Amino acid sequence: MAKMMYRDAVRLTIAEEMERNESVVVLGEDVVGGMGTDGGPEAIGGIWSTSTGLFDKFGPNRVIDTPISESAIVGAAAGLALSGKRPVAELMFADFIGVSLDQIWNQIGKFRYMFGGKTRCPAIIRMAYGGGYNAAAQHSQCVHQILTGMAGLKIVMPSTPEDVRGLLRTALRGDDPVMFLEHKALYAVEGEVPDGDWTIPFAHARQVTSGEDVTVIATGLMVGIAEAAAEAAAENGIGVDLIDLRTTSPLDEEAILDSVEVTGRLVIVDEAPPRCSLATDLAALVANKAFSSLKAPIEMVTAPHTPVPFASELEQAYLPSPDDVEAAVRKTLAYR
Amino acid sequence: MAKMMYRDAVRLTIAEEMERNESVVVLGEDVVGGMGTDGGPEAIGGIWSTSTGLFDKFGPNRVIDTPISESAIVGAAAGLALSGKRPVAELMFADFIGVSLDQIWNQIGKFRYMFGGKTRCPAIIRMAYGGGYNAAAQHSQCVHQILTGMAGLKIVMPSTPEDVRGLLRTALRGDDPVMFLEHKALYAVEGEVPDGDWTIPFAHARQVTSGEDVTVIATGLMVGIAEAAAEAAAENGIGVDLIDLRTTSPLDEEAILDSVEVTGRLVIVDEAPPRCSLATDLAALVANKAFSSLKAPIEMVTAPHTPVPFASELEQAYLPSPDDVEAAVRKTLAYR
Amino acid sequence: MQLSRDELIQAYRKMATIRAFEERLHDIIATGEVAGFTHLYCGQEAVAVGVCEHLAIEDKIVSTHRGHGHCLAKGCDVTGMMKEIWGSREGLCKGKGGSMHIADIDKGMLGANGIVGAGAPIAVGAAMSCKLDGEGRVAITFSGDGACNQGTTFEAMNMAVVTKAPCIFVFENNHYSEHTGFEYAVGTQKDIASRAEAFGMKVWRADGCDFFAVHDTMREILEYVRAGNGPAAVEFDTERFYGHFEGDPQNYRGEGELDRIRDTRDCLKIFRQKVTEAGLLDEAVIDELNEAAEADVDAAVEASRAADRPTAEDVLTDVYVEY
Amino acid sequence: MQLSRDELIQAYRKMATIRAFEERLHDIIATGEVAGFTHLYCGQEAVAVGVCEHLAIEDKIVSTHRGHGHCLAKGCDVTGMMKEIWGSREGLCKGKGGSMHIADIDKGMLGANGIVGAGAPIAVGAAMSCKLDGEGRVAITFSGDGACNQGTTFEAMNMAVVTKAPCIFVFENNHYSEHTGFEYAVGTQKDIASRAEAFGMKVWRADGCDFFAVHDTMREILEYVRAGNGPAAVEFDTERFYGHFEGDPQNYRGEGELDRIRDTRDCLKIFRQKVTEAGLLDEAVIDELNEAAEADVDAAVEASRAADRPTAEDVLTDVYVEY
Ligand SMILES: Cc1ncc(C[n+]2csc(CCOP(=O)(O)OP(=O)(O)O)c2C)c(N)n1
Ligand SMILES: Cc1ncc(C[n+]2csc(CCOP(=O)(O)OP(=O)(O)O)c2C)c(N)n1
Ligand SMILES: [Mg+2]
Ligand SMILES: [Mg+2]
Repeated sequence: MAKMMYRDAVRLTIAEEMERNESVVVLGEDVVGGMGTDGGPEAIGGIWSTSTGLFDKFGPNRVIDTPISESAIVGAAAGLALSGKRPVAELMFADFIGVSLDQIWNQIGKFRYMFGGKTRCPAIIRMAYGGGYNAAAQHSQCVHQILTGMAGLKIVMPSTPEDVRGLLRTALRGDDPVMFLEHKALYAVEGEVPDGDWTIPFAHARQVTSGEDVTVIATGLMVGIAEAAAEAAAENGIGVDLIDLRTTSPLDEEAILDSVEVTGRLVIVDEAPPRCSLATDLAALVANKAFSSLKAPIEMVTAPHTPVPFASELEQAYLPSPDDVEAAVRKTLAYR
Repeated sequence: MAKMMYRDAVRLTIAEEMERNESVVVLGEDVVGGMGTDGGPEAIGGIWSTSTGLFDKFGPNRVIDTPISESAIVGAAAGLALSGKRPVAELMFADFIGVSLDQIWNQIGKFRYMFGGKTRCPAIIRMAYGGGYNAAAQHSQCVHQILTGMAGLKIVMPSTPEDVRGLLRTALRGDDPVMFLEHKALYAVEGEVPDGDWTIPFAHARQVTSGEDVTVIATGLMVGIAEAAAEAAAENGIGVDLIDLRTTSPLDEEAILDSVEVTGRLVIVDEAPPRCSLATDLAALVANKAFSSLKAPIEMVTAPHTPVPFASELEQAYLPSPDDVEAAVRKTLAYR
Repeated sequence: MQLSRDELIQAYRKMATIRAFEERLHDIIATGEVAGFTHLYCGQEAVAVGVCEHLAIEDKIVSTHRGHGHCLAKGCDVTGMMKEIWGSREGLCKGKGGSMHIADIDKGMLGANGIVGAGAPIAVGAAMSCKLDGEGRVAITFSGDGACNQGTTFEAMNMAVVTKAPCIFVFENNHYSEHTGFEYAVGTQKDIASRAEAFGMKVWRADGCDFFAVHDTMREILEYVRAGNGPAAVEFDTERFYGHFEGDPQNYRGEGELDRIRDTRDCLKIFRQKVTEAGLLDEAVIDELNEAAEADVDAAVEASRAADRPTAEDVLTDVYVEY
Repeated sequence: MQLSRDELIQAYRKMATIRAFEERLHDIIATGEVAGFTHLYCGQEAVAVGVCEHLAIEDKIVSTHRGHGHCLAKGCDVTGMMKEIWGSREGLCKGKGGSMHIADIDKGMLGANGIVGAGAPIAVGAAMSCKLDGEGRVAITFSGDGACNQGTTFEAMNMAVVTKAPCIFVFENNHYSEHTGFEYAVGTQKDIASRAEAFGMKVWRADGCDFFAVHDTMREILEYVRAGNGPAAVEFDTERFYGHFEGDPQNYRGEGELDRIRDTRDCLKIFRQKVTEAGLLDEAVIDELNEAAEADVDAAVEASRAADRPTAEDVLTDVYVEY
């Protein structure tokens, strides 16, 4: 067991896999940083410090600073992966899928299918997502709702340092493209991480709290928000079965359906806006496959249908809070 | 009343609005076509023939051929709209939002909010979407599931020449950005269109067939598919309340909820793949707001979680068919 | 130097205002009183002001993540901006946009932009609009040396040439994009202007730390573009005094680099030296202008502290004109 | 002409195969037997073959929507390709990709591509991989004159220069992007090569209708790139004989333009004339090669007609390695 920050879990895992497998290469803007230097303290290792030290250890051929050209970054990852390498590309902010979506959606995600199953494209695209930093409309967004619907991609949303370790290892050892979504408000969060070389398979949800009254589903930063609500509910004698999905594609349908079968009540917490979202995706799944278990309307706690605002008061109101989740839990329980 | 094709409804409406309002300008790849000529027969007016004749009539300042630079096309539309013009930009295929999403999502859709409500950005982005033409994975996609979740945008999906007329007029006279999604398999479809200067407001669904047994919701090409299924069902004495949403954002929630209140059974037909889709969006709406009316699991007829395949046999299997819809209708009716 | 005394005073006053605004923000952000990603423009004032002094309200500009200077130079209200950065409901954008999204359409300021490279195509559209209006107006896009590697910037340059849009691409080469050196990230390792030239534009180059070089160059460019010759580009060599964003320790700078540029490349010092040596303005006038700028900023900060905060209901407004 | 008789025969045979393949498709598509968006490469054969004759299987290419020629030149199986275009389950991509998405990774053919400009960044990645392997391999991206206006193409060029990736940007200037003329859409109105040069690359230019010009130029380029000098670019002036896609009536062509290019710019005719005049190959040999190519295509068509069709279950496979 070691205590480490979420960001360190990212960095350590990449470093270890680079050691294990020389086909792993890292690229992105400022992943070295301080160019013109020979590494050392000037090499900041990315603005999230998720690649600090990699350049000094693995050199310029495997840790590659790029210009501000996200399409070319993701495209280069695609070409590296088609050529048998395992690129780990960083989009500094998830919002930048806006300038690189074609390479993610129409290239990386589709090669295997378009080419009749005759290739593998194990490109990992890491990106920092989410709100809470007064970074406003273009630097605070969730993108899992956009990416999850895209066939060919796998979408990972770790909520703890431990999950970063286990899921990133799986991503780096698998043969499919993975969008690895790191919440920027989690980077400095610390957690215990078991030693050893273990992995967490995809589509393997984590039960965060167990209870028989309401099922709550969350991902990423929302897991902590939901957990706070679950704890408050527990004090009022309400048992929350809190599920952290860990990956949204593939999806652990079984964990969801099994839980709803017991509770009959569902609250979904999603940091993204409400339309065509993961929240609606899960609600639809349950309304289709666990309808007979349902005892109450499905509640969704999401951001509103607006861009992410700048001012703290606005952003706090925008983001789902433990109070919002608790209210939804109470609402579903009140339904008879 | 005049009979006209869907593509002509697009072209005529743009021409009329250009006449009415000199701030309307058209831009896109080959919207003139045959460059180097002075118009006339060489000017093809777009590969969908949706701008044929505009160049001859309105000249090079208002009908602008562009290089293959979709980000710059949409970006230019953004700049034109912020400057008080009403650009109608064409993305030749909806799939090309992949190379222009930032300008759609992070710029056009967000200006008004980010700028505190102090601007209008009435940019219309037209795009040809959908399958059925053996155009394979990168030229056959639906994008409404991606765009509908993006706050600030309005999403229009006309299914008939009449609706093209009424909705495009509304788009061109409104003050918000509109993504106007034209299904390529509908371009050659003919329909009766009333004369005169009438419009169809957004969030105003159309009841295609009425019935009290099952609610079916569809958009675009799927309306015809669902209608065929509804007719077949009617022969078996099943009454289908078929709703054509016309716009997915804003959404006519009332039409949906009112119908489900009556039928208690819902089938959603969506040409897009299943995850984080419009189908799930509508299912979630109903599972939340009309739960007490629901008598059966919500059924969704969608494309599978795969890219669009090339071969006819594959594409036919990929796309929702009247048989698929009928099966879903029967399934929901069989549930007790 | 073809400027009148009043024009000189106005130009310096604007530069001084930007400087005072940014230095104050630097101090305040360090205390934690103001939140968000803030990119300070200090050091580059001569570019924003040298460009915008030529513009009318009807000319448009599109800015970047480092937009305060452009906004102030184009005439945005100092207090309105400060309130916006403070996240106040009284801010220029009601606290919804913040530092990276300040806009003032009525002033021809079409927005700062958090997405590197996104401004250039928007400016081309604004320029197309100017062309349609036929009144000799232009649109200007500011881009950094880093932004010049983004595909949108290239597309925009070609599109402007093809459509003969009166668009001016102003590249501010401050030698760094975040922590990465210009010589590393721009393949030519030479300049940005020759890339712009390869798209078929006439280009200029000038010292961006010398207000007069900027101003003279822009006069030429504007004459050329307003005459209907299509777009143009210019590269200004300039310097960024603070970190990429507030909080950046700037480890990547060479030894003594910051001291050197502060010493020899400060556009305010250079301006002062030139006008006093030429006997155009007294030291005392310059000092007064600095003080006036500080006073403006004092007032703006005070007003921002006292200003209304937004409420939860405000989240939902201003998404659509009608929905 | 430093080529042996065998090499000449092989090169012509490939060009003839592409020609026969495309002309046959043209006829068949007109009957409606084959569906989909098909873009024929006829007229440009000298480029694909002149480039690929230098390559080993370990060298990679990335192609475009007009990809049949590149595929065949890089060694994709004629019948496998025809079956793919036919939408057969036995096709190179099991009928899932079709004309615009043919790939054969084992042959170093990383895919045709339906998105204009998408191939260039992918090729840079493949070139980075070659550089990592350190065995002197290269990656080549083919782009049209239209594709050279897409932001991704520009980003890729700069990225290749910055990372010193052994990537070769082959621009096939056939004067049209769909219905739009090169002189209109490319701002410089001059060429593509000088834009590439402005990104910091060494560039070449040659006649793309002369196999020998292409082949000689590529020899130089490959020497330069394999030696570790980073990327390079080349512009080949070439001609497209058929419409942009099948069904395009080509109204935009000048009067007599098609007859003229068919007459004077046919790379097969030019090859034939050069080798026969130089006494390197007989007319009879050339005729035989043409016949052999036709026979291959006959066989491919026959096999495609008889080949297995995909079934509904096939839709769901090949999305992931494991899900
Ligand atoms: C598309 C995109 N990529 C990356 C970023 C992150 N980012 C913000 S500013 C910046 C550097 C910009 O450099 P430059 O254009 O030289 O402007 P400067 O900061 O020097 O003013 C980067 C990489 C972004 N905001 N948008
Ligand atoms: C991003 C994108 N935009 C537009 C298209 C539609 N399109 C397909 S080919 C083509 C023209 C390409 O011209 P060029 O690059 O010169 O290649 P050529 O067709 O001449 O071989 C266009 C506009 C596309 N496929 N992808
Ligand atoms: Mg810079
Ligand atoms: Mg071409």
